[in-house]
Amino acid sequence: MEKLLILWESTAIPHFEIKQIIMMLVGFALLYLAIVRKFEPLLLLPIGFGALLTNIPLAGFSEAGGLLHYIYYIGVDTGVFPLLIFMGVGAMTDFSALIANPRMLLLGAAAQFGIFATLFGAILLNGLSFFDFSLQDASAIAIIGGADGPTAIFLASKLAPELLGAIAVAAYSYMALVPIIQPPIMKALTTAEERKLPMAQLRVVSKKEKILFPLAVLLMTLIFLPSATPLVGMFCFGNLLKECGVVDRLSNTAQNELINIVTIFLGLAVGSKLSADAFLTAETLGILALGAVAFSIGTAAGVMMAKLMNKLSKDNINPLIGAAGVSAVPMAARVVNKVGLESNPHNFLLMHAMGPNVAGVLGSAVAAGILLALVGP
Amino acid sequence: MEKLLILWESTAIPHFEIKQIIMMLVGFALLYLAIVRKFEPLLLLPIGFGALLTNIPLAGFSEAGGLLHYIYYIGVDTGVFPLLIFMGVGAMTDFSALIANPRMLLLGAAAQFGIFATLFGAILLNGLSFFDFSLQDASAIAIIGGADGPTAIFLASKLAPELLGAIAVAAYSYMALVPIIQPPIMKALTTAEERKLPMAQLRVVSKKEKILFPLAVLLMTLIFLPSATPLVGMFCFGNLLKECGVVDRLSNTAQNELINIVTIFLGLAVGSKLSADAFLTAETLGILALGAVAFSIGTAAGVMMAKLMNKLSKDNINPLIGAAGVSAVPMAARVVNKVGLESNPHNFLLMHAMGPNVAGVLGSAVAAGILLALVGP
Amino acid sequence: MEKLLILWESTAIPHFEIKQIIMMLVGFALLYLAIVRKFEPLLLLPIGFGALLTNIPLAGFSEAGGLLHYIYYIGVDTGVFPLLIFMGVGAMTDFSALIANPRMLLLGAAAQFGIFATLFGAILLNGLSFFDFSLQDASAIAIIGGADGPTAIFLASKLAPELLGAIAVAAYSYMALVPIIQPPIMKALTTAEERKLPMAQLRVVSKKEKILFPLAVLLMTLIFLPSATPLVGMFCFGNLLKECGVVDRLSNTAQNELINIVTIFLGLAVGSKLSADAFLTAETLGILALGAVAFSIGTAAGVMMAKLMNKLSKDNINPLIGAAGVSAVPMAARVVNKVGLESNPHNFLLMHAMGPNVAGVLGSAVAAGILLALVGP
Amino acid sequence: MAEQLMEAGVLLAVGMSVVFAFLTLLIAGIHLIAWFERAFPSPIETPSTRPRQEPKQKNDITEVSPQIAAAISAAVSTHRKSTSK
Amino acid sequence: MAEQLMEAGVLLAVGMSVVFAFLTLLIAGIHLIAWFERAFPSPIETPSTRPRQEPKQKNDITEVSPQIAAAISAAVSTHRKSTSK
Amino acid sequence: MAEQLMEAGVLLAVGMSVVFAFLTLLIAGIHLIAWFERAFPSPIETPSTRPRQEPKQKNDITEVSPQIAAAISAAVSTHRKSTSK
Ligand code: NA
Ligand code: NA
Ligand code: NA
Repeated sequence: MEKLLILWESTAIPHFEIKQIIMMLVGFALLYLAIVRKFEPLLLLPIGFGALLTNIPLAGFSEAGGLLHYIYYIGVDTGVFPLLIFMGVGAMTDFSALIANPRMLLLGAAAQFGIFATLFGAILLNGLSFFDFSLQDASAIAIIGGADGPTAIFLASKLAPELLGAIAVAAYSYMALVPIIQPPIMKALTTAEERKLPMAQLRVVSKKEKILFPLAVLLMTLIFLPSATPLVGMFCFGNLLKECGVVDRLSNTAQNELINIVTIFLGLAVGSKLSADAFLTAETLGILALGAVAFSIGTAAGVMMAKLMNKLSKDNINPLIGAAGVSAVPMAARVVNKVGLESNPHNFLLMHAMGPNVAGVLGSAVAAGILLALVGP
Repeated sequence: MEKLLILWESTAIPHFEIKQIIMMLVGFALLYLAIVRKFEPLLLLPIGFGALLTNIPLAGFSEAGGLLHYIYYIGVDTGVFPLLIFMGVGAMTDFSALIANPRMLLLGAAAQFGIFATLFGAILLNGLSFFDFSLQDASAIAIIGGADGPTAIFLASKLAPELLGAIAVAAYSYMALVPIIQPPIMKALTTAEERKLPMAQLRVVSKKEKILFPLAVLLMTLIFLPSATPLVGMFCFGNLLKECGVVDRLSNTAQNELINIVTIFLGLAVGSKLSADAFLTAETLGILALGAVAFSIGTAAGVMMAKLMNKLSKDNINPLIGAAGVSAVPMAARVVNKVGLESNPHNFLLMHAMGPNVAGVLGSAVAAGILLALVGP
Repeated sequence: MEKLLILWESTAIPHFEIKQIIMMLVGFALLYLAIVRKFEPLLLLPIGFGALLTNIPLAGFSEAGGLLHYIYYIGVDTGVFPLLIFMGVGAMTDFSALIANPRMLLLGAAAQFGIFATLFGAILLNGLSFFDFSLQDASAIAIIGGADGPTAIFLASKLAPELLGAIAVAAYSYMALVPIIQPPIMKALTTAEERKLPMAQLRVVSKKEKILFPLAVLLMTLIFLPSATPLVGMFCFGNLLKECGVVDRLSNTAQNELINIVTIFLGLAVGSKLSADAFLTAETLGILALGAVAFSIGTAAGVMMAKLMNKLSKDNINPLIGAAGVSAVPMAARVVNKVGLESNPHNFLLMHAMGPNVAGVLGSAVAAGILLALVGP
Repeated sequence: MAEQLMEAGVLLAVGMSVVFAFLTLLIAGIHLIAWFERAFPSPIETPSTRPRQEPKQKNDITEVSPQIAAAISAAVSTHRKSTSK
Repeated sequence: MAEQLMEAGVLLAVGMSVVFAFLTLLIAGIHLIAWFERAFPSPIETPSTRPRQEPKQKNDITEVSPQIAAAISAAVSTHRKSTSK
Repeated sequence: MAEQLMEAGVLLAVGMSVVFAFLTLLIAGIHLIAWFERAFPSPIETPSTRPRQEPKQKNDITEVSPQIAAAISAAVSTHRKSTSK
């Protein structure tokens, strides 16, 4: 009998609290979004599963000695996993469209307005009595507007580790929601005429230019913004592996097995941060709200910048492509293409939108570097 | 001359002890079994090689600063490697046969009798003066009856790390010996008529059921047996990666590169535990004997349970498939098929035996969880 | 304004020193060699990139908490990465040519003369006032003559970690320069007649011999030279994975994904040791000079040994194949083939040169073991 | 030892009970899933209708690799020559 | 809070300025690269001329895998039989 | 320095002796293996008789991937049409 009692005591049942049941529902909701709705499944599925594992009394998955504890401690706390993901993403990214039309970098810059504007929003929320975001918290939240998962996780792990789970979930969820969030904003800010604008075909980019590009980006980052070097450096390293043409076996591994292994672990580790105590707070609601704001402002800023550039430039620039400046590669570029085709069925904007799209990745890594330098520890 | 003396002193020759020579023979024997006899080569080859490396005076492979020391400390002591193997095995496992015929779980349950009955045996052996197994030792040994390598290594690393090497070697050896150990027991407990029984074809299982299954198993484990969550949770995670259909690149990595890398390291690390002091003891003989007993009892219990179910059920249940309940996937199921074909050349039992076979994996993970909860640290 | 000042202070510009600019040029030079000249790009590209990352003020890549610091600490300081590379190289190496003609081992032995002779050179350099190599430093430098990257990195990490960066760069650079360094030496030491000598066709080697070979090498190393076991052991383990034929999935992973992942990390970590303070010293010039000497002496010793063997043997032995004894697999063997074809367009020496070539790998691992035993910590 | 035997006996009883209870509950769970499936059916999918997942995820999508396409066109053109005679 | 708002405003101004400055500088950098490319041209390489890199590096090089070759020869020989009737 | 040079000389002598001794012993080892092979011969296996190991272990075994099969059947059917005219 005593043994049965020990066993009963060791089941989760007598230890359950309502908060943990809610968190399990959150975990199942993330799995639903990942599997059925196909929302960024590569990350949200492991995150959701990690959330299930971590919220059970006594399982001890995230306590000292538990698997997720080790993984978090080794890979996320150190920043290693997001950097390796960034390396792999770099090895998958083709900068041709940006090199052919470098002005697109301005769109990637403008879209970061969503990040910095959201800092305001976070501070304003502090006016409500149940919020108390520090400037570090606000910065980690605002980076959601960068629409870049690894950048958000990296910055949050440095500035606000206790908010990491909610920030990562918000970032990936909004990236998945790009096809829903962006089109209304894009249409509200552009005329039907503007959306029909065709753009000049892009020139062919030589292999040498593609090799020199990541080196130029690295060099500038090293000199002008060293605090952005971890992110930008690993991204450029991955891209150089891809473009140099002499280390294909390393490039293939970086963009396949290595990124897959790290993705599995990163997702589980982030999920392990979705504990009831950390997630079921007013802060999480604030993070979700601010993330949506950051995304929308970023989209709007990108479109407005593109409109301005269209005015000032002799070449046509379809303002829709400004929306791709938030990054969320390649989803945002596809959305631009789709909205463009609705206005002009012969106007394929996909390649033109890839320029601002990859510029947005650089832009938000740069923004993260600035925030690290100015409010970092 | 002095240098030559240093060098001579630094050869293994003046330091050899007879025990270490015996252990090297053990290492070569494991390599022989793996390469020539093809006994579970994926594990036994690295284990045998690790045994060779670890038993040499002065090489220091398993001492602080040596490669195998690091690997053991990082991957086995923490339980990380067996859990990652379990994730990969989950991503390779197809539960269709079990979902189509869920009663097969009872066979997977019955076969765990081998585990718990062996606890008795280990305590009885203590009657002999040269054995002194604690209840924790006994539990770690008994899990050999679960016929599941990662489960045995995981439990042994928690309950009896000093017996880990012998337990792992015994577990994998007996799993390889399934085609020799099981058939006599199966034939002794069944009539020729019973062995000829055909079984009804299995229904088709939908994708949705296959996705919901690992989630249901996880949920039940979380609620009722949290101590089994590490094993069952990672297994279900791997299976969900496979079945959900939206993260194929993660699933492929889990069941290929990741499990291969971990297998290499796990094997070497386990082999490094085969040091003369730990292996050349009466305990090892006891472990080998108890392992064989556990295996045989498990097989018998599975067959008897299947006979009982055949009596009580209106559908035919060929008692042979009960033997597959010990797990040892997919070897045990193949043995069932082979023994079945000997009695009835038109009776293919393979798919029917896969149900109890995968049920046995769950069953022994559950048994490991119970042992962890009741006698764990 | 204050924020702008912080940001200006956080750029690299006010912190740059001339030494760091030189080191960045060194980094770019390594990238140039890797990408444009295709000098051992798999290692020199990551090393060059690591050198760029590590030499920037404030980026902190190689300081405590930085990515490269972690990687170095985990993988190089422990010796794990070079050993895993060696395992992968073992899994890619075919010893058939050596097993068919075992006398080739003498060429692999002779070429190690370059290593031990260079010890003298390093000590002699101490006569110049700005050098002060300890015997440990000298040994770590001399191993460059072994023409084997992982061996050089492993030994340097044990004997002279502060010289690791320069030693690794020198080793890989000279391996890439084999087609330039070796031919003049080979031609100077041989007559045109000798270079035309055809060699008897190699016998077919059975699978059993190929399996027993790594085991024999391991056994001898364990008994006679335990200090060489880490290197030789992992090499033989990889080779056994390949040849045994029962664990192809492990062998494939060892020679593909695992070695690729480790190569990326090892290169970056080695590059992180190319800091200005460690690299811009007279020692580096000494290392480069001694490395070239070691290489040349090794080549010459191999050729002279082959000439001697040709004299003493009843079979023809083309002295050119002695040059392949330095290792640098498979480049050195290809150079032998090319130089041979110049003298006799019908004389394909490639397979014959593979014997001394793989013998050279064993030879330098053995030499590293001897140095570890005699001057090691 | 008697005490340890006693304890082993209790472990045997409790352990087997819990294993059976747990897996029996799981049987109920599977039946529940099957019921759910019948109540809200999804299109039946047999292994053969679902395309085999490629072991290697390609990051650049090409339906058939150029290597294979080249091999096929070479084979077919060789064949064409041999049949056109 | 006013102080924090002030600080957020400064961050907004400084951050956007630096982002724009940095990326504008990068535009210049790309133009420099393009100028360099025009000054020292390399042969233009379109995606189609560069052979697709294989997702898997093979350590033993075989042009077409034996499996594929076998499949093709089988297919063609089947076809040959069917057309030769 | 003289002392260090002395030591280097000893290292040279000892090192080269041991390298030669070790590798000479290994020559004997290989001859022993070859003798063992001749005494207990195994069927000779040339590289061409042993099927090339696939670079990627497939967990579900299919002889020819559906993609390739589809490509081939498409190619052959196209060809059939073109030759049947
Ligand atoms: Na962005
Ligand atoms: Na089992
Ligand atoms: Na060598």
